[in-house]
Amino acid sequence: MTTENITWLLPLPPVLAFFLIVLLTNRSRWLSHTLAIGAVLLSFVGSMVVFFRAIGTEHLGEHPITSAVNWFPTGSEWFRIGIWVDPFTAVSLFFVAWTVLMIFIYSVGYHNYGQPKGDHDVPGLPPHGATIKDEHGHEHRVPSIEPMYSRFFAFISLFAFGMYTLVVSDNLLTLFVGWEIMGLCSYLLIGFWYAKTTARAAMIKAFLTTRVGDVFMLLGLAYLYFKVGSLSYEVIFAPETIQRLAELPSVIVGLSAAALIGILIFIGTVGKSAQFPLHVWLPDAMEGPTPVSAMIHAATMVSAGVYLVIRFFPILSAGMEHDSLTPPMLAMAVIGAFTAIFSATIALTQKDIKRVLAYSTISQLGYMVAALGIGAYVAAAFHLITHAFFKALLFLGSGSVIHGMEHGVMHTGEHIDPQDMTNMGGLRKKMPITFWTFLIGGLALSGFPLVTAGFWSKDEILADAFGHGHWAVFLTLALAAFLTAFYTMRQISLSFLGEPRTGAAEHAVESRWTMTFPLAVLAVFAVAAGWVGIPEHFPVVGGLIPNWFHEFVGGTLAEHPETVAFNWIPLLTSLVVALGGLYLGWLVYRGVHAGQADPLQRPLGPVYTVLFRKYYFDELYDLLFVRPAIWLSETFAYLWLDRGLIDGTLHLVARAAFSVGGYLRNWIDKPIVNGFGDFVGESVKSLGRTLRFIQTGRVQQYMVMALVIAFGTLFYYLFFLAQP
Amino acid sequence: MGDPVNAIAAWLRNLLIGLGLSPGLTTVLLTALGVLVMATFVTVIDILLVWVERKVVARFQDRLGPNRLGPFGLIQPIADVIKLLIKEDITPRGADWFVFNLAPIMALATVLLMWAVIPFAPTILGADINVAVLYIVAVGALGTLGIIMAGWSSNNKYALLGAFRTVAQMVSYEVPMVIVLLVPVILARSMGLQAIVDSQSTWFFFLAPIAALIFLITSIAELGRAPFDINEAESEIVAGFHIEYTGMKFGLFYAGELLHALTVSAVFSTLFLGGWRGPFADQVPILGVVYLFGKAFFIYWVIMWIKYSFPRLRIDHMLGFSWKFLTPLSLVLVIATAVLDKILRGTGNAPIAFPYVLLQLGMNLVIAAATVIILREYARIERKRVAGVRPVATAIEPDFKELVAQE
Amino acid sequence: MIPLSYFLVFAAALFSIGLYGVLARKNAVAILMGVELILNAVLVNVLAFWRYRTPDKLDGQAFAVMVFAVAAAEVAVGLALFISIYRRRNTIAADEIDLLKW
Amino acid sequence: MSVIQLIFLITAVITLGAAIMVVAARNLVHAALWLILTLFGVAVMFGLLSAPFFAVVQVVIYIGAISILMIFAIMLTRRGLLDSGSQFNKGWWVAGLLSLLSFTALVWMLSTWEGFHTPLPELSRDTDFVAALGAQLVNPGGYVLPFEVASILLLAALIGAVVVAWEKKA
Repeated sequence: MTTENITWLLPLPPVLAFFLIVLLTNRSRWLSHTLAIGAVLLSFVGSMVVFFRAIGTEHLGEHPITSAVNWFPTGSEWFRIGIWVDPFTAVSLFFVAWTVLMIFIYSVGYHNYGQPKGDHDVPGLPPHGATIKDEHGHEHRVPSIEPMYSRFFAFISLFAFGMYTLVVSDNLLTLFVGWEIMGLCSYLLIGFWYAKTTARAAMIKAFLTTRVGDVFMLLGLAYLYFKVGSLSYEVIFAPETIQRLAELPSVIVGLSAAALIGILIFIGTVGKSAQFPLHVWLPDAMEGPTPVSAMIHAATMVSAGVYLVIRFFPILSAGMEHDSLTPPMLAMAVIGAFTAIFSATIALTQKDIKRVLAYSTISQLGYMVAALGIGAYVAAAFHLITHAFFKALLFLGSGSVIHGMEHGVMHTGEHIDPQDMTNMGGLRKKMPITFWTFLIGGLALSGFPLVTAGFWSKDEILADAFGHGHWAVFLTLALAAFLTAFYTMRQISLSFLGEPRTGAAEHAVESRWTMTFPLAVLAVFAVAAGWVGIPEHFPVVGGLIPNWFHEFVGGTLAEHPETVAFNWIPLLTSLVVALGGLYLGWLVYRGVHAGQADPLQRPLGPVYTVLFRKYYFDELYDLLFVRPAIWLSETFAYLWLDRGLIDGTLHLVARAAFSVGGYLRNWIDKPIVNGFGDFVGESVKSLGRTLRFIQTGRVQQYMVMALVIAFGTLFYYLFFLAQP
Repeated sequence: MGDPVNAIAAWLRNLLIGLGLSPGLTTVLLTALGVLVMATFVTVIDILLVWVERKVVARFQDRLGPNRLGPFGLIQPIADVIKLLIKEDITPRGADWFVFNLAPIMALATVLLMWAVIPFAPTILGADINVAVLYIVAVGALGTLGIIMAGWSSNNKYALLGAFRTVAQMVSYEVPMVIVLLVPVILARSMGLQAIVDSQSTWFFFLAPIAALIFLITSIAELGRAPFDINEAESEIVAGFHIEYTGMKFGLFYAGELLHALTVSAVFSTLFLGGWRGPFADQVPILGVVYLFGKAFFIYWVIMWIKYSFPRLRIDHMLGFSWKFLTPLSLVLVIATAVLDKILRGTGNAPIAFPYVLLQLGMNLVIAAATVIILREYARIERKRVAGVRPVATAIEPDFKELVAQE
Repeated sequence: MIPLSYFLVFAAALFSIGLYGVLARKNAVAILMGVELILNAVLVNVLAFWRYRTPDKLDGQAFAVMVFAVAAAEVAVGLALFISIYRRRNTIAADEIDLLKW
Repeated sequence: MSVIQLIFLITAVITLGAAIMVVAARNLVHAALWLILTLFGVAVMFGLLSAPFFAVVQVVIYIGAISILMIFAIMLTRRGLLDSGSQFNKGWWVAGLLSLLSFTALVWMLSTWEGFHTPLPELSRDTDFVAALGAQLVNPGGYVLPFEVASILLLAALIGAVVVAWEKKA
């Protein structure tokens, strides 16, 4: 099978699985998850084939593997959709395939497959656990299976479909389709436990917030289509097109068309990958099941935002001379850097293990955006991939931790939040595999030098920022990296190190292989994924492995980005921030014991509260948007406009019409129309009375009449009309 | 000298033309002669059939059968004929004389008409019309007509009932029969019997066993033989439509029935068992006649077997069987055959290859299996319905204590 | 060697006879028979015209097929009607079935 | 007076005579039998018109189905058969006039038509009309639409007949 065909088929299996599960197999759990996993396994194999063939291809960047078909006619020519595999697509396929597969496998364990049905589980709520008797007659509380098991697999299958579509599509429209499908799925999955009010709120919040971005993105696409007349990559990324766009002035003074499009598209990314100020939905999205968090916040959806901007880099950077940033890049640099530091600070104080990760995700995405903003194309892509791996790992790890905690909670029966890190501690003995994998992930996240993947990618970003002399970005990111290391260590030491702070933590147990196996696999990548991108000039290890990633992915761009000259300062910086942050975190949080407040609370004082309340952003938005919206709809629109204005007018019109109708009826309808109608009726009746005798009810006489008339007309015609 | 019939025909033609007759007239004369010979031949066979019938039923019923007159009682049928001839010929009062006497003639004549299109050998056949299959159906319909005329004209309520039953039965059994006749037509790409025989390099029985079976069943129903002989059910309506007939008129009905059976067998063998096909039939056409009658007699024997093995059906069951079972099945069969044939052979008249045979056969087997499964379900439901609780009359137990107390 | 006229006259005669039957008979079934005669006349005409005027086209034959179908349908429904009428009114004399008169 | 003409004339005479008997016979069953004879004659006509397919179909449908159904109906409605009294209604003479009129009119009009004496054209022997007709009937460019309509009509007639003649179990 040719690479094109395989690529065409990549998104297919998940969506098939989705329909099959929804329509047919939703009764049987086993069938459902087998279907889903089988489907993604197919896609996985296909992606790997595509990936390795892509690696094998020479000059893939200049001549990507493409194939397209006519979709629908637009005026004179056709709108073509198709597939597009260039180096960046290839690597994206790589990480998407791996993470998605792992998450699918993980989900089986996470939703307690093989456990008994819960005592009082209802669809729409997380399983409460079941009571079983062992042979000694002791009653045990054990986790119970998810009531809406099949539904979950259907949704994530659809999600995978969306991601694959987005990655392989060769034009922005299908990309947007996949994008929106993922939006829908995230909506459905965040609100998977729809009976929880928080979940409902979160799902709506996520949907609306991303919608804001999507609208702007759609505007950007429309504008692009209006300017270029096509949405497929080979047209819009052709150098001449970009040149034209860069010179073409746009509706906004001082912005080139390229710049305007870039900014609009970038707003889409802001919404999708939760950049400031549209970041608020992501932390709340933690209401969903943990595999979903991993899916949305590591592997796929948020990455899709970054994927989009990376994909769009040629247009974003259109008309960029050396080191002078175009407006969209500037915006990205600023917003990215700010988001990085901003959410890193919030992450410092969160107690919920998943929220911390969520904020760290936001800050890492900020990293990538900022990196792209300063033109570090390869670095951004690199960090996107490494981050996908270790963040998926971290989320799944946290899910495993929560699982263990829930186990403990069920065992002890105390009423505590199993996600709160202050209730954990000492889990490293209870759940060793989770601990080690989580540790690897954490170190990768905080960029532990040399071994972990995160180090290389981050270091590359910092090096680029430094090398191109964007000091502000460099410093911000460095600080963010420091904070990252700090809160990561905080998280690890709070949840794993030290002594158990609650009975639940005492009785936590290691999760089953379906959950730990993906952890292990992802851990491998969290370390190894970095080695493909080690700069040549790096001391000691540099050049041991060729900087394959830079060569390969860099080939995507038209002009090959040059690797920045090696410099000691960024390296030292990243070393210092990583190690320092980790050490500090360990120092501060090693000895936290039960019931003790967060050690940072006292030194930071009010700032801590501000951070803990996430800079009051939710409240702010509530004040700015939600309340006014409600007021607008309920008071203004409903009471004033509807009730007062429209209804009033209508009633007025109605009364007027009523009276007019009365007049018409009395003076025109009754005398004239009715009179005429009665006259007609009467006359017809009398006519009928006179003609009635013809109707004898004898069929044959009727026929005789008919024949007589027929013959009469015939003869008349023949003898009088037809005579020449 | 493998083809005496045509040889004689050619000789006669030359003779007559030599006598100075016009070729057209000669053709007419020869045709008439052929018809005469044909009819006589078949009728003679018919007389033989009487003996066969009686012998075989005797064997089935573990008797000897006619064995006095001649070797194995071979002369017995002649005696029967003579007996019938010397019986008094009655036309009951109030009967419609003309119709009453026309009916038996129709009954036998229609059967004879069928033989006109049956090919005896590659070179020997009456008329090779390209709609022979339809022709057979048509003539069968005429046979129905004869029975109705008999039943109606003899002014006897049993006869009329028999006629009614016949109408219902024949009209309803003609439907699946005609439908199923399409199967060989589709396979042979022609409605001419000669063409059908020619294209049977493999007997159609192996391509369409279900069709063959349905055709057999329906034609037995057309015959009005057991188990479908409710039109002359002795136990219900004495003798049905020929209750009033005596002597040779009855004899004609009887002969007609027997000959009809043989005719149907011949048609069956022509349609499904390759007709005159057999070793050397192409070189020595006269062999073809032998083969055809061999097959025909085998089928005739099968029909007798069925007749003497099965009890009579109730009429509603019978009609239900035709309308609710045979008709849908035959429709499915025809559609499936046509589709498969179209897929495998296209529209052209491609020769029948071995894989094609296998596929058709497999299709038939699949349909058969499906039918059996459905029937089983139906039977289960029916059994449940029949075996359901029935109201039972109950009497109040007398109170013995009170009885004792009254003592 | 017959010209077309033979068939046409024959068909006309058949038609007229059928017409008489339709118009004059009392019994509804008999009327139906008349209709059958008329239809047969039509068939003869159609096929005769096909044979004599356009023997290379099949329109005539297709037409005949349609006529057959229509005739069959008509008889089925008609007889059913007569039988049910007979059940209700115990007559099938056409001039006694006149409920629809004034 | 060739053989074929002879055959035609004999058939025509028999057929028309039978037809007259159909409309004249007082006993309906006889009428039905005469009808069958008529139909048979028409079938022979079809044969003469070198349309054997229609000849056979005529026998199958008209004789095999229609007339038998008629006999059936006649027998079912025997009591109302009115063996006594006239079989003709009061307007029979009008009917006679009309039919005579129609006959004369038809013949006269046809005779004024120039194609009245069209001689018999030769048929191309090799064409199998049955196969061609079958192909035409299911050919989308041909008569598939009327064919389908006819089949739907037949289905409707089937159902309608069942519904109409259904005997309500009290």
